Amino acid sequence: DDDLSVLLDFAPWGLHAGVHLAAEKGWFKEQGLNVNVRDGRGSVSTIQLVGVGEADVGMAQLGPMATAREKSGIPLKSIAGWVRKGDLAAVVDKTAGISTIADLKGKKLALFAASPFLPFLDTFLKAGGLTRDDVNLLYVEPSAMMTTYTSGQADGVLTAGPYGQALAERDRPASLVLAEQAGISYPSYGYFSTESVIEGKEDILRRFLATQTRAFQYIYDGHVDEAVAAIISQRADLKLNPEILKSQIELYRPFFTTPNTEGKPFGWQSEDDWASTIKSMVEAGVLGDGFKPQDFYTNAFIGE
Amino acid sequence: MQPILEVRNVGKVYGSAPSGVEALRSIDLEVRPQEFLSIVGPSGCGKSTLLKCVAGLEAITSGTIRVRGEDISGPPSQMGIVFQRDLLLDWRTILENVLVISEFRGTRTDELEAKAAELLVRFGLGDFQRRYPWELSGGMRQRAAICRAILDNPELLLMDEPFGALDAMTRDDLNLELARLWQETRKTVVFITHGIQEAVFLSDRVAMMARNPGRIVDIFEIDLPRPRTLKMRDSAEFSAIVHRIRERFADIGAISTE
Amino acid sequence: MQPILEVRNVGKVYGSAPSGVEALRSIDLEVRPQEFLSIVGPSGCGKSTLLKCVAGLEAITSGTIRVRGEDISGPPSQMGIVFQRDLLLDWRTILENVLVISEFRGTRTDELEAKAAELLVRFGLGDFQRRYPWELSGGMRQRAAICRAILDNPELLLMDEPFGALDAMTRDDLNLELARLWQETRKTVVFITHGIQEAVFLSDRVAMMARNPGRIVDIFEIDLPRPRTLKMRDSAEFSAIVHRIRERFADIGAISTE
Amino acid sequence: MPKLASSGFVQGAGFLAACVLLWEVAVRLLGVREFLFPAPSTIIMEILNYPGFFARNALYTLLVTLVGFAIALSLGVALAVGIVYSRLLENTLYSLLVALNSIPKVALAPLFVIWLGTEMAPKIAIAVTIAIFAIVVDTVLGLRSVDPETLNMARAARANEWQILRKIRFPSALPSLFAGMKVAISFALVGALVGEFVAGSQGLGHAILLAQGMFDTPRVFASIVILGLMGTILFYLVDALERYMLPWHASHRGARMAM
Amino acid sequence: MPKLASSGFVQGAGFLAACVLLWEVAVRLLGVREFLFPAPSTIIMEILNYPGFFARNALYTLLVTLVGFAIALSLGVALAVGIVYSRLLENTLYSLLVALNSIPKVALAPLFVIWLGTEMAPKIAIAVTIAIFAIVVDTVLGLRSVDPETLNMARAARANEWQILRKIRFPSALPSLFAGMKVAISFALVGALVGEFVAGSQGLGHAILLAQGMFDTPRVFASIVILGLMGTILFYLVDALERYMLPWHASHRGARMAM
Ligand SMILES: Nc1ncnc2c1ncn2[C@@H]1O[C@H](COP(=O)(O)OP(=O)(O)OP(=O)(O)O)[C@@H](O)[C@H]1O
Ligand SMILES: Nc1ncnc2c1ncn2[C@@H]1O[C@H](COP(=O)(O)OP(=O)(O)OP(=O)(O)O)[C@@H](O)[C@H]1O
Ligand SMILES: [Mg+2]
Ligand SMILES: [Mg+2]
Repeated sequence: DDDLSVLLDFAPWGLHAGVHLAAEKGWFKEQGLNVNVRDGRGSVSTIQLVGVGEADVGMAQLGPMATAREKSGIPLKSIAGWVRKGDLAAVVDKTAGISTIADLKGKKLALFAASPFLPFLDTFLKAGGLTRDDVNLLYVEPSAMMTTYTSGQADGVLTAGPYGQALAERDRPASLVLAEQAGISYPSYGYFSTESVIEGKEDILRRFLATQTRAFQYIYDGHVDEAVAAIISQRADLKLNPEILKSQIELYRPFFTTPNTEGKPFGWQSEDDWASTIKSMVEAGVLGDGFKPQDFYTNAFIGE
Repeated sequence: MQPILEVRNVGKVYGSAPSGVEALRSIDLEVRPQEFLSIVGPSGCGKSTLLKCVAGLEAITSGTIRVRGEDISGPPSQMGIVFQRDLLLDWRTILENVLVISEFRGTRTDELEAKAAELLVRFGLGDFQRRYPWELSGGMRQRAAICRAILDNPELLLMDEPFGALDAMTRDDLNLELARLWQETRKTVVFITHGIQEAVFLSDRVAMMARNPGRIVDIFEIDLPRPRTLKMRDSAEFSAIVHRIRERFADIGAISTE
Repeated sequence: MQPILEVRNVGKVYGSAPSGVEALRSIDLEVRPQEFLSIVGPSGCGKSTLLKCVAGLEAITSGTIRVRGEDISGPPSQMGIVFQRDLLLDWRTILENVLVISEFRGTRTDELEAKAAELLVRFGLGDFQRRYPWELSGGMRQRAAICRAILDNPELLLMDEPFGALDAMTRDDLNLELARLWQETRKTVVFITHGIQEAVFLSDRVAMMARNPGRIVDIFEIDLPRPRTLKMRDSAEFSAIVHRIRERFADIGAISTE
Repeated sequence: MPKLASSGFVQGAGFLAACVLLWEVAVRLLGVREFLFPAPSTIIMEILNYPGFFARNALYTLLVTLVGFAIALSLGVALAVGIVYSRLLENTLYSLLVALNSIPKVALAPLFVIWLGTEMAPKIAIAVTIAIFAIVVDTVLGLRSVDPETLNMARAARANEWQILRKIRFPSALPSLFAGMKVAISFALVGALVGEFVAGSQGLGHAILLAQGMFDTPRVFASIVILGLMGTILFYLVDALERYMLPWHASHRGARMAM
Repeated sequence: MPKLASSGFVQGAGFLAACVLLWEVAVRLLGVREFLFPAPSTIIMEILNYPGFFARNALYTLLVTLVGFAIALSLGVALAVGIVYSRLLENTLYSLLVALNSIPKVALAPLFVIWLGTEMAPKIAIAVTIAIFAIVVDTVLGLRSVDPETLNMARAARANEWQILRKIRFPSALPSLFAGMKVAISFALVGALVGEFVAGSQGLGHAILLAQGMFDTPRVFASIVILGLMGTILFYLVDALERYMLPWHASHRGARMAM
């Protein structure tokens, strides 16, 4: 069998369903693949480790990957975009009547200092006619972020929206104010590799991604429960909470397509989306000038 | 006259059977106010132990100890003590070491400091007031410890071989100094020594201890006139007493008895 | 005969000017092999300092010290030393303490252990072999330290007031023991004491030191016959020598000179 | 002050029980939200429901802790000896150690993974780096605090430095070394945990991360409680070893004396 | 072994320079990816380019460290005294402290934030909880190691416990306390940093997180280097204070003696 190592972004959560379901169903075997899936310690660390060759494929937020490509000089490239619509959002109380950015005025918002949201914050607030002085920012550790919100210390959390929403559901149901409202286009979770892996393992990657497109298609075709079961079975013994996993998968459903990818298979990325992403990122100062969309992604592995 | 110190049937065992050491057995002793009592006895017979018990520093296993008519529970007031080791505090200069007890008593004043400095001069440590203990010779350290014990003019003075580390001359000087001090202030002194001459020279009575177990075997009255002079030591009377005590000492035997 | 130990014009200053203490000034001394030399002198005159210099433990400020004809650089071999403080190791039993030096020398054997046990018995510590130092009286600790120094039969034995903490009887016993040891093994001994009688009894020569600065003022030859007995101490000859040394001691003065 | 070990144990246990009770009552009465700070009963139930899970992870963490501690101890003592004997080492390695100790290990996470992988090695490395510091500092103090006259005694017998080290300096440094070990065993546990945060898929640290990701506060606290217990037990084991090995030291003599 | 402070400094600096050079050469020759482990020259440039930024954040972290250290010192010494004098406190508070020290503070992040907010308080609290342990353990050892006969000397003079504590136990515990302080100052810095990871918007910890989010490795390492320097300087300040305050202690006497 052909070996492939995959480094996920974090401890198991809903979007890991792709790899775990494929493993569970034996699809890797079918493709003659021997896939080694490891959990990660955050997008940043996963991007760094894939960048230096510690794993062939990483799963992380693709925005930071783009930043990393510029900063490191290592040609990182996305090979599949799952959450193609930007998911950065303010997670706020469902009952607080906050629906626009302007409504955030005077609110206490928790965020993580290394969060990709931070560079976009000014653009985000400006769209609601606000500045940083109009809100109260609490920088906290990721593990404390949702707790500050659910315990009422903060009115909202700036994070990957559906991810946070799913966690908050039980204790303080939330709704989202998406960064998209401010015209921010920032792609979320996807798979990426270095160009050398892409060239060297082209065929293996193609077979691997075939299983993944198929997996997500299968999941959203009404097999969410099966996906949850697959995660739990692959990470047996971790006492994962099926409800949270399930709502994470379900809440991410609408983020799997953008207007530009309508009708395309899961994983396929649009040049226009990336072009506006680059624009947003340059504006936010997290990317320099002179990048083309093709620098950051390839659809070579995703069938039309 | 009521004794200032009464030791009744005191026993002391260190540790517990079977490995315990019986350091003292049925000690009986009375010390009258203003008396100078010496204790002599072979090494390891329990002299230091007895002194520590009297000072309220070691719990006794049996018997009672009274100071000024009261059972002791801890160190009695108005007591000064010179230990066998000098026990100077490393982090204090000699002068500060001498003054530490007055700090405990809350009696430290500029006056007392001057007195301490003066005392140090009398004990030949004038130039060493601002030195640290480890810069002094063994005998000098011991002298500093004596100054510390007597600075505050205690009513009851317990001394455990205070002159052990001193040469004969210095010792003579300090013997005289101590005799004079006693003559002037009439303290009660319990004085452990291994010098029989010294004991006779200084004391009203000399108690002799034997060991295994530690006990008092004899008490000698020293009827020599006061104040005493160094010359007296050459007198026949003096020699006779010393000789008598030595004989007795030889009876109880030193090392060989063990 | 070549001296085993030569001290030539040795000076020692602790610390540096202006607060330095001149502990020794131009000391000249020769010790012949198998000689028993005592050093007497007032407290603080530099006896311990001189011994430490000879032992190669303190750097000298000027002059030279030779042992067996060679300039010393550190402690010479075949030397035993008894310090003024007992310096027993808290974590070792008495027997183990006595054996520690043989461990350094790599000479520890079952035989030597038996010899150590026997030595302890001779020094009245037979019952205390397995005790820890803090369970012993002051004199017992000092005796243990002596056992430690002599167990390995050193050729050159340096002793700093080894009997300071002992009663007269024990002291006499140990004086005899030491004289016998010397007679048997003919070690070279440098012996610091504050007992003039003791010095005369034991020695071939007695060096007298004075202080401020520490220096040798006189050396007395002791022509008494060997082996010596305790009875000799009562002889007129003995008393005369002791008397002469005492006089000289009185000349240089003890405390009052300061 | 006679101190009976058994009465001490009773007191300790009583205090613990009182704390737990107070906590339970506080949570119930004040209505503290369980997702923030669960009641002891919840935590105990959590442990009882998954004994195998906690046992397995605790054992893993314990293993890392003990290996890390053992390495920190041997390396730390060796380093301390070097520092005491060599001014060069003192000026170089000691300073480097001090600097390293001030660096947050979490910030170096990717380096640890790359250099040491994701298995036990990086965790042990972190445990060692955190634990070694107290050992070195306390051992250096102990080795240096020997009475100079006692050193003279040994030198006079021409003991070589190695003998002096073994027979004089080291035994007299033991009380200090044990103080260092008590601090170190506790920090070795923290280090093992930090290591598990940085990488890997086993141990209580990993369990805490996962539980946090799943918002499973009872499990987070169950792990924390187990950690606290482990730390306490390890500490008192070192303490017991000290009492056993150093009966001669002033701080323990009381136990063998009448007063 | 005469030890000259100046030669020590030269050695230390030389060693540091050698390390930096080696690192630079290694990075350039071995082609270590700068992205993970930048060359010293890159780091130095980073610091020189943003001196104000680093100074501001370092000062903030320093402030937290010093306040945390001061609290840990006073609280720790007070606790140690309590533990030495009260068997009850030893069985209760000491064990609690041991247990608390075994818990990774990061795992309690949510509680810190909720109870203490996101300003300076939680950071100081974390610095204190991490630093206090070594102080308590070492001070307890020091207070207990007093020569029993010296205690007798004071008792015979009817010194009360408070006087014995101040004039006997405490001075003789100082060398041990200083060893504890050296460990503690280093851990106070780590604690301040962990605190900044947990919450807050200032300090080198925050700077590291921000830079990590932006893949700005030079900045991460610049912060780490500054932390290492700060830790070293703080440590040697405590060391200097010790030499100044304890000239009488055996470990420092050498400096004043001929040999
Ligand atoms: N702390 C202790 N623990 C156990 N035994 C002890 C302790 N202190 C003294 N002893 C024992 O008690 C006995 C008497 O000791 P003590 O110190 O009273 O003798 P001493 O008469 O003062 O002797 P010296 O003249 O040698 O000082 C000795 O056998 C000694 O071993
Ligand atoms: N480590 C030291 N540092 C500074 N000065 C010292 C030191 N050791 C001794 N001295 C000084 O050197 C002088 C001689 O001391 P030494 O110990 O040699 O006297 P000694 O003759 O042995 O006295 P004693 O009979 O009292 O033991 C004294 O004035 C003492 O203060
Ligand atoms: Mg005694
Ligand atoms: Mg001397």
